[in-house]
Amino acid sequence: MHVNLTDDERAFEQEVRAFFRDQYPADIRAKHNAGVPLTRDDYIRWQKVLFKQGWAAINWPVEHGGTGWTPVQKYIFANEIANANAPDMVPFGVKMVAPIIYTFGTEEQKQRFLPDIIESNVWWCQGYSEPGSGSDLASLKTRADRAGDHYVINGTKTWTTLGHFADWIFCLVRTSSDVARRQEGISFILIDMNTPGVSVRPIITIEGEREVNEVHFENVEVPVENLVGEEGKGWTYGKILLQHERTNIAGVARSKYRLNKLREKVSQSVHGGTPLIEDRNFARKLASVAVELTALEFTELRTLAAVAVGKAPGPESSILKIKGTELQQELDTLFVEAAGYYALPYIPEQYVADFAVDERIGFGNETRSSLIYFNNRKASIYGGSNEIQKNIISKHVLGL
Amino acid sequence: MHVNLTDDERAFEQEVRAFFRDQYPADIRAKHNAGVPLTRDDYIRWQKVLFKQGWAAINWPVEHGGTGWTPVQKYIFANEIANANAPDMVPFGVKMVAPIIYTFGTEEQKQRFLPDIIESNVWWCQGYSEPGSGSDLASLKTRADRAGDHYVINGTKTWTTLGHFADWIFCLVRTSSDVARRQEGISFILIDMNTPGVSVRPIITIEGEREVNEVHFENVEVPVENLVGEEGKGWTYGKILLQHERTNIAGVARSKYRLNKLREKVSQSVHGGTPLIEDRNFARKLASVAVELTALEFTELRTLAAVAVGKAPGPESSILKIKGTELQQELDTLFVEAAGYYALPYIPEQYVADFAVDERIGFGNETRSSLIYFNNRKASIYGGSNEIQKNIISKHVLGL
Amino acid sequence: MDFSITEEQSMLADSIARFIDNDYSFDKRMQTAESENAFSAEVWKNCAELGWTAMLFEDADGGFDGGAVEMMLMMEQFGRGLVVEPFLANIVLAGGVLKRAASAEQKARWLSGIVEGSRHAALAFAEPQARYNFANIATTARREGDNWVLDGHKTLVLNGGEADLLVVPARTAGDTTSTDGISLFAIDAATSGVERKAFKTVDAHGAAEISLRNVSVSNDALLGDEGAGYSVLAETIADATLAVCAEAVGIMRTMHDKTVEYAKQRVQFGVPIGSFQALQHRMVDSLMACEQARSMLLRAVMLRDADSADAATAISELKFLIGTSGRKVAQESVQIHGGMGVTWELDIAHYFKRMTAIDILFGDSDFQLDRVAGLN
Amino acid sequence: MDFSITEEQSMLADSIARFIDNDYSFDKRMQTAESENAFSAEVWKNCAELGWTAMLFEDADGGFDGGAVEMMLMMEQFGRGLVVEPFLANIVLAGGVLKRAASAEQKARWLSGIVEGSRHAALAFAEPQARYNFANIATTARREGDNWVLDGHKTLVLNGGEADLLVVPARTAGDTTSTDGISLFAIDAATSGVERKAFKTVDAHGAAEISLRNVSVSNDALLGDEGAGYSVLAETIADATLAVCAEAVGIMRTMHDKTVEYAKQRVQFGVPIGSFQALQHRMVDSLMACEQARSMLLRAVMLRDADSADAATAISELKFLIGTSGRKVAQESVQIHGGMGVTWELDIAHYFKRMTAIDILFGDSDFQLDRVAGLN
Repeated sequence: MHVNLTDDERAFEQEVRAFFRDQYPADIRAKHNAGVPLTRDDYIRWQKVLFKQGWAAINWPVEHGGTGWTPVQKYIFANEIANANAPDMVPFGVKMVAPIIYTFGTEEQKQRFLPDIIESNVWWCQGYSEPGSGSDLASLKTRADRAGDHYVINGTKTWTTLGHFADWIFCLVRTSSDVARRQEGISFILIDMNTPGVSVRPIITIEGEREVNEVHFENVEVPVENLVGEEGKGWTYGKILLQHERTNIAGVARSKYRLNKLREKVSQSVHGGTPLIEDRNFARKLASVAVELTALEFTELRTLAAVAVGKAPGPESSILKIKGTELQQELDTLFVEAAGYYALPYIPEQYVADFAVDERIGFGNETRSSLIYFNNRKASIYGGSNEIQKNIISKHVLGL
Repeated sequence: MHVNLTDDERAFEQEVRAFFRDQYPADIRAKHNAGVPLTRDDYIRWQKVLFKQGWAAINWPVEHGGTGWTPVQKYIFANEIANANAPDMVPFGVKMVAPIIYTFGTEEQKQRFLPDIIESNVWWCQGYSEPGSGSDLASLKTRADRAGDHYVINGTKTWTTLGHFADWIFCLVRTSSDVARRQEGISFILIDMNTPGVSVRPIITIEGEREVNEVHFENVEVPVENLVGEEGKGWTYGKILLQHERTNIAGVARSKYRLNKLREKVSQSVHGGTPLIEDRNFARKLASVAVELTALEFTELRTLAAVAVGKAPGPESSILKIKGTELQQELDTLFVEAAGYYALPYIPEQYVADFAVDERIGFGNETRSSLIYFNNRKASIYGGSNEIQKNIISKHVLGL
Repeated sequence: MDFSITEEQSMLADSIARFIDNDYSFDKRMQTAESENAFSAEVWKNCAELGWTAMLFEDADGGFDGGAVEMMLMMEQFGRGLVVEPFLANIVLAGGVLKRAASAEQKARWLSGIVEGSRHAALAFAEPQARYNFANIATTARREGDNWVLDGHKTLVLNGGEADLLVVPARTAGDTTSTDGISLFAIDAATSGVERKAFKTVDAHGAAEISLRNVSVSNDALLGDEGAGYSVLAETIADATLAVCAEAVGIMRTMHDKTVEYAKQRVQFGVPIGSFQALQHRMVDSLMACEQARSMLLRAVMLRDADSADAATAISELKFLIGTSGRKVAQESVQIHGGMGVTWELDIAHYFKRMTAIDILFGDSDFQLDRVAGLN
Repeated sequence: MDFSITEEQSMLADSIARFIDNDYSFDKRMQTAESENAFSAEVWKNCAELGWTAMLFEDADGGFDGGAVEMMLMMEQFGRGLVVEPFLANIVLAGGVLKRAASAEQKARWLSGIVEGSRHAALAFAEPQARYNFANIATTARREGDNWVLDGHKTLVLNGGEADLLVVPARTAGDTTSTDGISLFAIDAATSGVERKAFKTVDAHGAAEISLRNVSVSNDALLGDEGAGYSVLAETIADATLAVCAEAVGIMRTMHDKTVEYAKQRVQFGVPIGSFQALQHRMVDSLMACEQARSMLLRAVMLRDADSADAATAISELKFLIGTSGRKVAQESVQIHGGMGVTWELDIAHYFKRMTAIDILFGDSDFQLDRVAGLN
């Protein structure tokens, strides 16, 4: 039992750090650090840099372009990308649909879709939730009716993140209602968003930005070859997908980065006032979150180690999701508390590229803290709400 | 809307305060303050003083010897008895069985039982819970089979507080299993504990003391005239009983007294060390509990005021039970924290009357703090666990 | 000891409740909130005509002698309706200083318009370096001949963009955090040297950052005695704190009720989510938090109206409780609403943001608890 | 980065686990706990024969070179079995000071017996005025000719009643809270002037209050250099803190497992109470607390064995986490057990009391968090 990195791992750490220092485009870095939303092109340009480096699809099988990294290497990469405050790959293509395609898709589908995903030529989005189907996903109603060599899709998907940037969407759809278990009528299908009948409506979230969408399907004709795997097996694929992307689910590395930023911030005087860290109570809260976060980091490492020796991560990773999002949200509130009155101004125009922060008036990124706090209340809701995660643990871990 | 007491109420406050100053026996006061368990005789002697004063049965109808006090008077009395650290009337007779008897009993039963209760001539205990029936009281199995002019009782009651002091026990028993709702087969019956077949077995609680008991009934013959009200209506009576004793359920006055004692204690230096109150974090915790307690005091006052204008207290009083016990237990933990290492010695003999506290060795009542903490974990369990209270509020207040 | 309210008081509460229900729908509120200055002149006119702007002022000042009870009843309703109009800034803050410190002449000149609802004013109580200590004032006022010249920077001036009258605490003596040497000035917002950057807050209230550079005003701009402004400021901030707490209690209760309602309607797994015990117990916790907050509010209000020496501490205790339990109730409401809870289109999100702002205003729960524990 | 343990280590853990399962039933444990001195000579003999008393000492001292990992594996099992025998007091505390500070000659005289399990010893690390600061030492040692004379009072000396050897930190220089000027002495408990009041703790461990009045010992009672005892004391307390945290993790996990099991068996309203979602989610919270605690324990152990400079802080972080989440897990276990949870006859009550004691030992969670935040 030991906590040290091997020499090879240290060398790897240096290599990754150097990459982010030298290859992460300065203009994107500046925007991202300032909290300015990135454009579609920003994302794609950055992701193509990652692809060029061979790091676009870390968890893919090597034959499809994956890295074959050890859990520790993945852990190191997660820390370095967080410390560089560089964006992760947008997950819907590389982390979500791709594993389904290379696991259950046909040879033809693999050749047709995987290269464009890893090269960021095609932007994917997710079509799972529906207005009436949130926690109870299996109740989804979007229909795919077979008509000759195509399906006709009708229905509505919601909470589609960055759907307004997407070229393709992968959906769980109902191909049959006449089944014993409603899960059995669900299929996994790929849809070109340029197909007639597909429309995207923005959903503005609590903080006032457009991040998610509603996607409507009205008699959308999709060729049968866009079905992945067997008809009626979509639910199984979907669940495997959820079990797939385990690394980094807790966002520990990002939270560690934010915690350090916060500590820096409160250690400085704001406008000539007393540094907040000198408030013993705030110092204790900061220390307390740091402890929980360190513990979670090691809980994640234990999970990774277990996976490395062949044990399935299993439902324990629900613990990572719950604790990880709880800690993210605790950090969110500490940032708001640190900002004090400067958490209150709502100045969206400050976050478009050409807005110069008026230092004399004194608005810095403090004003961003409340918007992040508001927006990130979603963290305990999406990806299977924390209540659902607790149900999963209760049933599959505790056997209750 | 105003917060002041009237002149009459102030005068009443003085009267009550004087009573506890002058009439509360010094020897009992000393024992009780030292945390020495009172004997059966101590209780009875003190309760007879209260009876002599006319304050033994505060909430009884005046015709039976009650006080007819206003809610504010009852509030004042609760504060004064707490500030005198004098014991309340043992509740089982005067607060629990008596209301059932004077509400549903026959004239004969009233004359036979009530005087001995208010005069503390007869000690009562409660026979509700059973080993298999805790939260789910209606599943109780103790049987009362009619045989001529008496019932034959068989079964076991548990958590019978001070049952080893008691002369009589009031029980919920099953007089019929052949009913639509199991609640309908339950009757309310009074049993002389000297009847052959009644045996009492001690249950030692977590802190090592005897407070509760198991009471066994083996072919115990009870005359039918000991049945209160109608056969099969016991459940209704029992529920009314639970709704009856609302005042003081939260124990706010006692908690206020303890909070003040704790503040005194931590404001002094222990063995020449720094007073704990100078620890900002402890001071904040103390202040935080004080705020919640003050809020609960006013929640209780609001309930009393509502009752005074004829509104039934109803399920809201479950809030008092939950919050009140939560705060008691928070106080318990603060006492333990304040005691530090002195919470750890377990010296039962210190709490029998003739044990002299060895001041040089330094054990004061600190060592009592952990025993109280351990024992009082029961507070969130008995009287309908706090989980059951939440179910009640959810159903009857929120309509969920 | 009496929790009942008078006939007049309940009529006041009812009239505002009716206004909220009939004339202040969520859609209408959002139109106002999303408008340029987050403020409806029509609504404000309405408030004036119904006598609400005058309610909290003395008869002598053209008011209706309302006290803490009246303020509570109004603010609770404003909370329920998520009212964005600047009642707090005009009436409780700016009006609060003027009614306490202004001379008859100054009242005639500045206060009357506020009482009538025709004048917009703001109290610049916060400075960037001060965090929540309103005695921490770096803005200076120095005599220059018969005039006063002010220099400094004020942050988060509520209604500061709309206001034509600015009430400005400035330091005429003592060091930055001293409670002595604070003087209060009434300044026309148009005075040269006053620079305002108006903006909306996250909860859609109007505010501004204001910098003062060589702002010269005549001696009759001084409200009350030179250097004696702290107690007036403290009294006014205490009132304002009590006001936002009453608003918060209205919001907490509304969020809780809407959440319970949603839980009864929203079906998942074939049953209303309100049938899940884990959610039930959490909603019960929220209910208890609402009741505890209301109890503490009533206590603070009664002590305030009784001019009790404990009133100031009682208000800090209340604000602490609101800050902690209000945040919890708000977070639970959003969580139980699921994805819908974090959408702009649902009112829950906007109640949530207002609750967040209220925790911060006049000092968050940590700040208040230090005050309660006598640590600052 | 490697979480796996060696063959030998897993054999050690298994052997203790078997001992707990086969020879240390709860009933047997309670007989010992309720006996006069809360201690079974037979069990202790067993610990010695199986080499457990020697495990954590160096080969040179007759030990098996065990480190933090071995200590963790042993203490976790002792926690699971609620073992009352004085492993902590003899091996980790008294033995910990001796192995670090004693000369070869002193080791031969005092340590060997501890390693072999034949000698009982105690470390008097606490004083009444000190609360949890073990550098706060008022007990004095002054030279008198070739001897040292000690005066003072020690509180909660674990195993202090059983011990025939007392390891006593005393002040030879500096003021009461100074880390300089602390010297360590090995004193025969029978020395005149040593007065002991032995008692049991609430969690059924043996302890004593000890007062020293003109206790005169020869110079070879001094362990290590005069005045340089603090670092030895700090290292030893750090080890002991880590040890009780490992024990706590064993207890937390055991309480959690027993509670889940009980929830599956206990039927109310016609169903197992484990089917109630509100309880399910709370048991999940407890599981998460157990996992987080174990993670933090493994980290502290690895850093300790790596002689990392962060080890001391890591142990305080761990103790803070254990103190808070351990208390929660224990309280939830009792609550879910209902009335049975607060009875002497059920093991849950005794796990609960041990968890409470562990939170206090060597500084509670508040004390530890101040250390972590650099506030004390």
